[in-house]
Formats: sequence, structure tokens, C-alpha cells
Amino acid sequence: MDSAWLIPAFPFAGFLINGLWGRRLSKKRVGTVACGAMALAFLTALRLFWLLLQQAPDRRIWEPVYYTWIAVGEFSVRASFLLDPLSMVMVLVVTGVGLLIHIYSTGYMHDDPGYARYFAYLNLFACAMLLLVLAGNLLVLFVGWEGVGLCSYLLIGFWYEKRSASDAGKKAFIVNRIGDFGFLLAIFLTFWTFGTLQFSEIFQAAVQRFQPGDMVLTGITLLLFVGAVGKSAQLPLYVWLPDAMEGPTPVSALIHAATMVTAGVYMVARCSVLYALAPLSMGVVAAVGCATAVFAATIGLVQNDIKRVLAYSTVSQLGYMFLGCGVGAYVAGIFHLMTHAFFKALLFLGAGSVIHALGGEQDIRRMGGLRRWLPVTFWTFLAGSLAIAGIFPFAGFFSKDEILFETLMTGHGLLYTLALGGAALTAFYMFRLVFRTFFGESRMDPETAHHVHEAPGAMAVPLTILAVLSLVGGWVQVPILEDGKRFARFLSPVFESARGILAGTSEHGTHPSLWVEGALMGLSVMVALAGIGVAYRWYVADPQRPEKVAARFSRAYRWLLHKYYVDELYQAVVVEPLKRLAETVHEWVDRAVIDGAVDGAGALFRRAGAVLRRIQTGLVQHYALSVLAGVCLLILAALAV
Amino acid sequence: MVPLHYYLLVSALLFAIGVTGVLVRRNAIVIFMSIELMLNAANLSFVAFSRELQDLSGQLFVFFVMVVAAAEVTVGLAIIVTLHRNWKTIHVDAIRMLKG
Amino acid sequence: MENVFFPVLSAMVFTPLLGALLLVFVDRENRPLQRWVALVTMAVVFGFALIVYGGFDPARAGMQFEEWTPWIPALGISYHLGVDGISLLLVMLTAFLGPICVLACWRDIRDRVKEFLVCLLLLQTGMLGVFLALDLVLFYLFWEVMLIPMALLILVWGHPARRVYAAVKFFLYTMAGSVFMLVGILVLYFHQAKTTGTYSFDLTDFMALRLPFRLQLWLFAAFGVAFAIKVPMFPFHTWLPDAHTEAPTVGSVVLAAVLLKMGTYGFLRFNLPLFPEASVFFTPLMVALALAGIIYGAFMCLVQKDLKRLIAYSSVSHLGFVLLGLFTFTLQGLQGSLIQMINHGLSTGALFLLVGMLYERRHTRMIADFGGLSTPVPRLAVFFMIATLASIGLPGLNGFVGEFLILLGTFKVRPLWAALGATGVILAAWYMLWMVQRVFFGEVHKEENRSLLDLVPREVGLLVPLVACMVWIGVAPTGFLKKSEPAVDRVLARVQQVQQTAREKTQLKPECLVSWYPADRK
Amino acid sequence: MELFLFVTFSALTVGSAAAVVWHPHPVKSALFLILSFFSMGGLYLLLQAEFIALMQVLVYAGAVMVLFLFVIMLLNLKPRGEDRAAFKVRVRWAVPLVLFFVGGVLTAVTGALARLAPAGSHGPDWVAAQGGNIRALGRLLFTRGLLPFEVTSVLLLVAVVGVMVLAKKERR
Repeated sequence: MDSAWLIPAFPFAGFLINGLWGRRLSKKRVGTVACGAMALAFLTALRLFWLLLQQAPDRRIWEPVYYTWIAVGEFSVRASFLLDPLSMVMVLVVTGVGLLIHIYSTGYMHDDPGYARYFAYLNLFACAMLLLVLAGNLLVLFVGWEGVGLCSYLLIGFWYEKRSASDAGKKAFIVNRIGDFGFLLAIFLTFWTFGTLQFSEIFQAAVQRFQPGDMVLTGITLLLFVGAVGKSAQLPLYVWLPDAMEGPTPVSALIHAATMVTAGVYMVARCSVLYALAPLSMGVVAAVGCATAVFAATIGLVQNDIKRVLAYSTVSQLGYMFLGCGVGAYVAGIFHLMTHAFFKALLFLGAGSVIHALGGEQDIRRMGGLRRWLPVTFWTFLAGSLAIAGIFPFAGFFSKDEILFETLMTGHGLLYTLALGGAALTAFYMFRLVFRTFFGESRMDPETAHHVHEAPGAMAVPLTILAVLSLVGGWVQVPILEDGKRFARFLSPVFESARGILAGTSEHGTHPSLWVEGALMGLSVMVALAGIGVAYRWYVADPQRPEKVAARFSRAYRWLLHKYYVDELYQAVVVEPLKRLAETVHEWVDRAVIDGAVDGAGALFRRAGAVLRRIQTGLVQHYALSVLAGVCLLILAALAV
Repeated sequence: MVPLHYYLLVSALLFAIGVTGVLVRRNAIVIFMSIELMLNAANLSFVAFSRELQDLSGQLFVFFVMVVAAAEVTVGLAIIVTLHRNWKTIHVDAIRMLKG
Repeated sequence: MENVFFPVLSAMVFTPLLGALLLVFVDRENRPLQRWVALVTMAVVFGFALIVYGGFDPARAGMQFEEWTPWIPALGISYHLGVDGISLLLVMLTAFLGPICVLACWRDIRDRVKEFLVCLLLLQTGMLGVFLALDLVLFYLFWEVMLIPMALLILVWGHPARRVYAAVKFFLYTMAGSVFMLVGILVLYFHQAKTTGTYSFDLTDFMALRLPFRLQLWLFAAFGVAFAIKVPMFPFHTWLPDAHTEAPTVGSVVLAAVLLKMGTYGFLRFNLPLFPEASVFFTPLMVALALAGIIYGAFMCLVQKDLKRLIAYSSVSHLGFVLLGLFTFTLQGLQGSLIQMINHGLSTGALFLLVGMLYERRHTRMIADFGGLSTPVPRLAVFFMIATLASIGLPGLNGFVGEFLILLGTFKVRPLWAALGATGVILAAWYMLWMVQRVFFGEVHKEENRSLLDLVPREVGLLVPLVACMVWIGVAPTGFLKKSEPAVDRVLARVQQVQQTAREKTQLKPECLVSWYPADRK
Repeated sequence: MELFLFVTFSALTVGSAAAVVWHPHPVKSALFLILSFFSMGGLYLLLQAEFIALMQVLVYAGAVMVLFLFVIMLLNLKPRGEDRAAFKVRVRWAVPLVLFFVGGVLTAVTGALARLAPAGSHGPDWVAAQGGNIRALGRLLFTRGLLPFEVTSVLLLVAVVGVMVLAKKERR
């Protein structure tokens, strides 16, 4: 456990090597260094995982402390880690999926001139992300939090010469900053409430000192959630994530699907004790999550950019995770996080493979029939789609279904209905994507079609591995079966106290019969299949149908196509007024009033001088005369006294 | 023995004439001479007080005043010469470089 | 600990003067020698500073390395130098930037090199003197002395268009403020003479006084105006963008990195401990102005078209944070302010250096003239990015530590203030990244920019120490914070002692700014 | 007799001083000034200040005035340099002002004269014992006034150098 610091240290070393000397190394070396660093981190994580499993379940928590980072008076923050089952799951996901995406990138980015820079950023991201998930206190978590934000900024704007790319990077960073604003205030409030930022101490004190529903804890959790909303792209701060697709596709897979965007979910799960004590915040989390899940899914229905569809799907899936956390099903939330990491990374990498094959084309209207040219990509992509749609026995089925089930069981009927509708939408838009891309007639222009080629090995192998994981990843948590919920058992020590609190406040713990559970599962699968069926009818059986529907509901279609005009709204309501305000203030307050006052004072003296200078005649005798007159006045004064 | 205030009166008159000269004349040399008059007025009262107070320090002062006056005259006249060389006049009306 | 056998502080203060004297005798045409003389002098000064830093005892709150000699005994003026935790870091910063400044103007200044270096060295003496002087007359002397070389730097080596306006504005504005301080010093002096019978300008003597409340108010205002203009605090800030824009690179660096800190240093050194009750009384006003400065400065940055002006306005915003921290009267706030002064010196100093390097290559500072510079000058872009990130408070770099501590302290007092202050952090990200985007990203749309030369080793060499310090403070600030904690704690104790009584004394309660949450709940 | 002499000398002094200011011609002004200085020497004699009287004649009436005359001749000044009408107007303004000033000072001084008493130790007997005014003054000069005396020599030196620098024609 002392070697925990090695996990982020390896990628950091990779970052330094590639960042400082990458331009002078050959591409092969750069790739080896980057992937090697990730591989070493993954191996270290595996070893720690093994060590963790050796311990008794209630002793699976280590808190290595390295040094005192900031200490002022009673405020003291140590650079410390927290290793428990929750962070272990995250570390394994980050290093494992990260390693696969690194390998994929060696193929995908092979011809890019910024090869070394790319891998340096990617390693730095891995380092920051690992810092985030391993953090032993809120401030170290915040370091990772901002670090991943920075890397996201750098990688979205990786092709900085493209205006839209650098715009998107900037937007991502600033929107995240708005979330961080809440996070920072949450840290302050936490410190002045508990006198510490160390997770273990906070949670202990929270359980001992606070009753459920306490105002302070509600404040802390809501502020933390503001941070999570920013980082995990929930309503109303989701706007940066679709734009973030300007980055290279593996980046979208790693950062904007599998790892970074799930940081908010992780943080909420990490602070489960605090949330459990603040029912209001839980409600907000669940509501925001559910609303985002449906909202993003509707936008995803009509988008034509393959990556944007996936991006909205990510936003939507993150909503499901928050829904899970919000109803107290932390295990389900984290479980979905893990399976989502597998299948969404797979889908992005598959999309990347398609884009790579088509020489940069991202519009599904100019694809079609690619099944023939890209078999590996097709089959793996299909696996991912089935997983996200929630078809048994793929991973997504287990995790999404658990969230839905828990939602209903905790008495959130409305949220359940919405989420179920969202699941149908998910299945529809994913298979719309599959059918438009891989089925039907080819709509490529001949030049592109001529160059289509299947992904090279470096890309195909990660795709295959992830496809397998998307299939089997859910099997660690099988409902109904005896001994099926291994994942939950592994994580349970982490959420024990939160569950305890929740059990005390609500009707948790009432378990329905297996029949009900089975029936609900069936319903989920039915809904998903319905979504797929509609997609098949519209896009394979009757290709003219979508246009008719679009024409029929043209207004709704336009709203969806333009993403409800949210970006335009923000631009018009926030960005532009602020800019105009700044200009007005600069012109009127700074220039006219303040500087005017300063210059005015100067001008006043200058004008007074212009008048008074006439006294200075240059004739010494006048001066002598005034001296004499002065003396006479003094004499007069003396006489008067 | 002539009383002290007679001498003081003479001294005062001399000083008044000197001040008037400085104020009313425009010829730098005459202004200079008027300054000398003022210095001499001061000298006279020094010596008169010296006799009245029976203290020779007063005369000592006069001695020093004379030395300073001599030095001043030489420097002052040299300045006037230079002025005349540059401006072709020594009328202070004409030389008003200090005008603000 | 003070096992130094020579007056190291005097040596530090007057070595630049000696170097300037030496420079006078160097041949006018022999520019390399002139530069080397200046560089070696600055390096020696930094060496002395390191000696002081090494010998400094972090456990003691009082002055160390003190030197005291009567100067004009008849008036109670003495030559009194000393360093404590508050001044130590600022002295280190000043001495550290010295050699960097000389290196930075190595090729930038070609005209009247000797005079430029003499000015720079005199400036160094003045700045070190301000931080080290413990006698108020001596302090005032250094305070004013430092003005002259700075004004000359702008006036002689500035950009021809508006340099006279900028220099005069800078000079007169600062002067106008410090006149009030002079009056304040004299009032303090005579008040002391009247009440205790001792005639002395020594700070330690003044510290022993208990001033009546009304007098404190006036004195706080008198000192405060001088410092507020120097900081510069909103709305006294308009000299700063002009001075920065017109000054040569090194002038901007020194101005931003050290000169502005004198205002905040003055508040911490004089206003808080000498007039504690007045400080409490003025807190609402000062905090309001600090917050206004943070947000206002950030807003101004959004519309600037000139790189240097933008960074100048960002200084207004950043120093708003420092002031905010000072007037929280919490240990975290004060310590954060102190470290933030250093941080701002490093990051803004670096930014001005980089803009200077761009200017040297391209002879323009207009943002619109750049674009896509990452391609021709990747190394410069990397350093610029790091300095920007430090400036917007990315954790792991220095800026975060300061801003975090300040806002942490503020939150304890009034959560609303912290919330308002934190909006400055958002805006900072906006304007800085937008600026970076417009300068470095996108396509190269000006032909002149295509063939720009990337950083040469000399330039990399002078940026690397700055970046190293940014990372150092960001990752391990405890070493620095520990040095200043006792001294800051002592200042704080003086204020907190009277905080309660001062509040009762005043009709205008500090609570007049709304609070949405009672912070002292535990 | 003494009063008669005093009246004569003082009348001459004041009268010729007035003529200095009044006379439009600088040369004549200077000549009147010489006369004024001479008669002032007489006043000094009446005050038993023989040394000062000698110095007055030698230094002032002699050396200084010669210098004045030299300069006047050298510059070859025109007699009609000034506007006489304006001059007379100025005189009409200045005289009352000056008289008021001098009168004020004089009243102040004479008011204080009553409280004046001989305090020094240099009475006529002491002077006689020293062997006359010149010896007495000389002794005083080289004891009590030694440092100022030496300083005046430096002053004169400075004046000499200064005059040379000033009067020298600038090299073009």
C-alpha cells in the first residue's frame, strides 16, 4: 500500500519524458514510454487489488500519508491517499481502460505531427485522474479534479489550429470552472464545519454530530454537486461535453466517456455519507440525473455527427449514474460507471475506427453499409450498442437495470417512468447509429470509399478486448442468483454507513419478491427491444420514414436538431451581456469616470498654473516689492496687536 | 556725544534710500549701488551700537560685511558684464528670463 | 541562528548602489561588461538574500538580523533595518528577480544600456530598503527613492507614443498618495512625543503606542491612501495599465512583481498592527473595494486589446484577492495574502517577460496581431501556458495555494464575500484562456508571425527558475508558510485583541454587508 | 562742534545717497556714491572707529567704487537708458511704502532702546589700554574672530575664481 503513490507516478514520469524530450524520440519510443507507463500503473494497481482482497472486508481501507501540503494555523492538509474498494474499482478502470486507449492511440494518432505532445498530455491526464480517485481528502481530490480539467482542455484543443477545437477547449475549462466554484465553496464550508478535509475524519464526524436533514450538510452536498454537475456534464452545465468532441477520438473515449466525466459520480459516491444525511440533496441529485438522462437522450435522437450522438449518450448515461446515486443505490451507480466505461470507450473507439477508415468523415449521412469493409469494427460496435441499450446478457443490462430497479424500489415512480422512457430512447438512437453507419446502401463519395480500410492491429486489439468486457463486465453483479452480487459485496464496506443512515430514514430494505424483480427486468429488455425495433423499421425497412416524421413534427425536430437552442441561449443571456457590460464599464467607468477624474485633477492644476504663472513677471524688482509689501503687512499686523 | 538714535535715524534714511533705489531704478549697476547703500546703512548702525554697548564685536562684524560686500561686488559686476555681453543691455526690464 | 558576522542586510541593500557606482566607471561603449557588472551585482545580492533565508529562525516572530545605528539623533531618526517573516519572502522575491531582470534586458535594451542598468540597480536598492526599513523616515526615504528610477525607466526607455503621460501619471499619482503618508508619519511622531516624551521614528516604538480611536481613523486613512494607490486598489488603479503598457519589459516585470507588493506590504506592516481598531472599522469598505477590484479588474480584462494592458488589469484583480485576504483577519487569509503576493510576482512577472519576448520579436503587443503562435514558437507557448495556469490558480501551481487560503479565510468570516471572490476565479479562467487562445491557437493568419524565432537558451534559462518556483510553491508551500506564520500571527493577535471593542465603538457595524449564512457555527 | 560735524557728515551722506538714486547718469551716480562713502567715513571717525573709517575710505570709496566706475566705462552706458516719467511714478509709489517700512522698524528699535544698557567690556579705557582702536580690533580679530577671518579669505578666493570664470569670454 506504500506503493500507491507509484500508480500516478508512472504516468507522470511518462508525461515528463514525452513532454521534455518527446520531439527528439522516435514515434515508437514515445508510444512505448506512454503505454509502458500506463501498463506499469495498471500492474501496480492489480497488485494492490490483490493485496486488498487478502484483507478482511472491514479492514480493506488504507490511508497512506505522504507529507503536509499546506499548513496554516489550524488548517492543515496532507498529501494523502485513500485506498478502499471504491477507489480500487476506479483505479482499475482508469488504468485498464486507459492502457487500452493508449494502445489504440498509437495506431489512431500515428500520422499526427503532435504525436509526442499527445501522449504527454494523455499521460498527464492519467496521472491527474489517478490522483483524483486515490485522493485521501477533498483538496487532493480537487487537485486531480482541476488537473483532469486542464488535460481535457489541452486535449480538446489538441488540434489548436482549428478554431472550433480551441473554442471547445476553452468552453470546457470555463464551464468546469463554474462547477469548481461550487466545489471550492463546498471545501471551505466543509473545513469550517468539520475542521478537517480528510475523508475518513469528515465521515466519522458527520455520522456522530449531525442528524439527517441538517442544513450545513445540505449546503455542503449541494455545493459539491454543483462541482459534479460541471465535471460530469449534467443539466445545466452539460454544454461543454458535446463540443469536446473536437478532440481526437481516443481522447473522447478516455476522458469524455470512460473516466473524467465520471469523476462527479465518483465524488458523490465517495461522499455518500454526507449525501445520505442530506435527503434534499439526494433528491436534487436524482432529479437532475434523471432529467439529464432523458433530455440528452432526446437530443441524441436526431444528431448526425457520429461522435455527437455518442456524446449526448454519455451525458444521458451519466444522468443514470447520478440517478442511481441520488436514490441511494451507490453500488448501482458505480457499477454502471464501470460498465459504461467499457462499452462507451468501445463505442467511441469504434467510432474512431470508422472515422479513421473514412479519412476524417464524421457525418452518418455520408456513411452506410460499412459492415462489409469494417467487420471487426462492426461486430465490436454492435456489442457496445447492445450493451448500452441494455440487452441481456450484455454489461449495460445489469447495471442500468439495477439503477431502474432501485429507483422504483425507493418509491420514485415518476423518475422510474422517465428513466425507462430514456432507456427506450437510448436503444433507438444507438441503433439508428448502427443502422445508418453499417447497414443499407453506402452513401460515401467514391473517393472516400476507395480508401476505406479496416483498423490496424493496435486499434483492433483494444476494440476486441473492450467488446469482451462489454459482454462479461456485468457478470460480476448478477441479480436474483444466490451469491450473484459480488461487486456489491466488494464495495459494501464503503457504503455501509450511508446505507445505515438511509435504512433508518426511509423504507429501504424492503425487498420485493424475485418475481417482481424478474418482471421488471423483462420490462426493461422489452422497452429496449422496442427501441431497437423502431430503429430497424425506420432506418432499414423503410428509409423514407424518418424524413416524413421530421416533416410532420418539423418544429419539434428543429428544436431537437438545434439542441433546444441552449448554447444560443447561454450565449445570448450570459456571455454576450457580460462582454457588453465589460465594454460599457470600460468605456464609461474606467475611461470616463475614474481616469477622467485623475486626468481632470491634473488638468485642474495645469489650468491653475496657467493663471498663476502671470504673477511671475521675471522682474526681480517686483518680487522685492512683494517682499516689502509683505513686511509692511506684518508691521501693520504688529501695530494692530 | 551724539546720541545713538541720531545715528540710527541716519542709518534708517540711508537704508530707505537704498531700498527705494532697488525698487525704482532699472539700471542693474545703479540697483547694485543701492544695495551697497543698504549694506553701509547696516554698517553704520553696527558701529553705532558698538560704541553704545562698548563692545568691539560690532566693528568686527563691519569688517566681515565689508569683505563679503567686496566679494559680492566683484562677482556681481562680473555677472553684469556677462549680461551686457549677451544681451547688449543691463536694463532689468529687458532681461526677463524668469518670467513664468 | 544569526551567526553572520557582518551586517548582511545593509550589505544586501547597498550592494546594488555600489554596483551602480561601479557601472559609472565602465566605458560607455563596453556594453557586455556593463551587463556583466549588473548581473554579478544582482547575483551577489541574491547570495546575501540566501544567507538571510538560511539563517532565518522560523520560530521567532520578531525582527531578525537587526541593525540599529542613530542617524539624526536630534530628531530621533535612526538607521534601523531588520527582517521578519513578513518581509523575508518579499525580500527573497525581490532579490530573486534581480538577476532575471538583468538577463531579460540583455538584448532588449540597446540604447543607453549603462543608464538603464544604473536605474535598475538603484531600483533594487530602493525596493529592498522599503521591505527592510524599520524606521519610518528611512522607510519613507526608500519609498520615494524607488519612485525615481522607475519613473525614469518608463520615461526614457518606454514606448515613445505615450511614455511621458504614463511616467508623469505614475510619478504624480504615487507621490500624491505618499504625501498623505508623510503627514501621517509626522502626526504619529508628534503624538508619541506628546504622550510619552520620546522623539523617535522607530517602528518598534510606534508599535508600543495605544492610539486613540479617532486618531487611528485618520492615520489609517493617511497611510491607506498611499498604500491603496500603490497596490493599486480599485478605484485608484488607472495609473497601472498606462505604466505597464508604456514601460519597457523589465520595467513592467519589476513594477508588477515587486512595486505593487509594497502597497499590500504596507497594509500588513503598518496599517493592521499600528491601527488595529481603525482596520476593523474600515474592513467593510476595504473588503468592498477589494471585491470590486477582483471583479472589476477581471471585467476590464475581457475587453483589452493590448496584451500588457490585459495583464495589468489582471494584476488589479489578483491584488484584490490579496487585500481581501488581509482584511479577513484570519490566519489563513493573511498567510494566503502573503503567499499570493509572491505568487503574483512570479506568475505575472513571467507573463510580462513572455510578452516582452513576443514584443521583441514582433514589435507589437496587440492581441489581434498574433494568432496561432503555437506553431512557430512552441517553447514560448508552453511557458506562456504554464504562467497562465499559475495565474488562474491551477492546483499544483503556486497561484492556487494563495487564492485558496485567502478564500478559505474569507469564508470563515463571511461566506458571501468568499462566493463573490470566487467568481473572480471563474472570470480569470475566461479572460486568460481567451487571451491564450487568441494569441497562440488557431491558424497563423499574419505572414510576419510565420517566421518568428523560438526562445533562445538565455530566455529559457531565465524562465525556468520562475517556473520551478511556481511548481515549488504549488507543491510544497509549507516551508514558506512556516517562515512567516509567527510574524503574521503576531500582527493578527494585535487586531483580534481589539476586534470586539472596535466593533462596539463604531456605529457602522461591519455586518452592514449581508451575510447569508452564520459562519461561526461549529 | 561734534554735533555740527555729525550734522554735516550725515547731511552729505544722505544727500549724496539720494542723488545716487535720483541721478539718471550712472557715472554721476557712482561719483555721488563715492562722496557718500567718504562722508560716512567721517561718521565712523566721530564714533571713534578709526579702523573702520580707514577701511571705508580704502575699500569702499577706493577699490569698490573704482571697480564700479571701470565697469560703467567699460560698458559705455548711455545716460538716457531709462524712462524718466515712469521712474518718477515709481518713486511716488515707492517712497511712502519704504518710509512706512523704515519708520515701522525704527519705532520698533527705538522702543527697545530704553532697555539697552552697555554690557561689553570694551570701554574707551580698555581701548586706550590696548593702544588704540586699531590694535584693539586687530587683537580681537585674531583671537575671537580667527575662524571667520580665515573663512573670508576662502570666500575671497572663491570670488576671484568665480569672477575669472564669469568674465572670461566663452570659447566657441
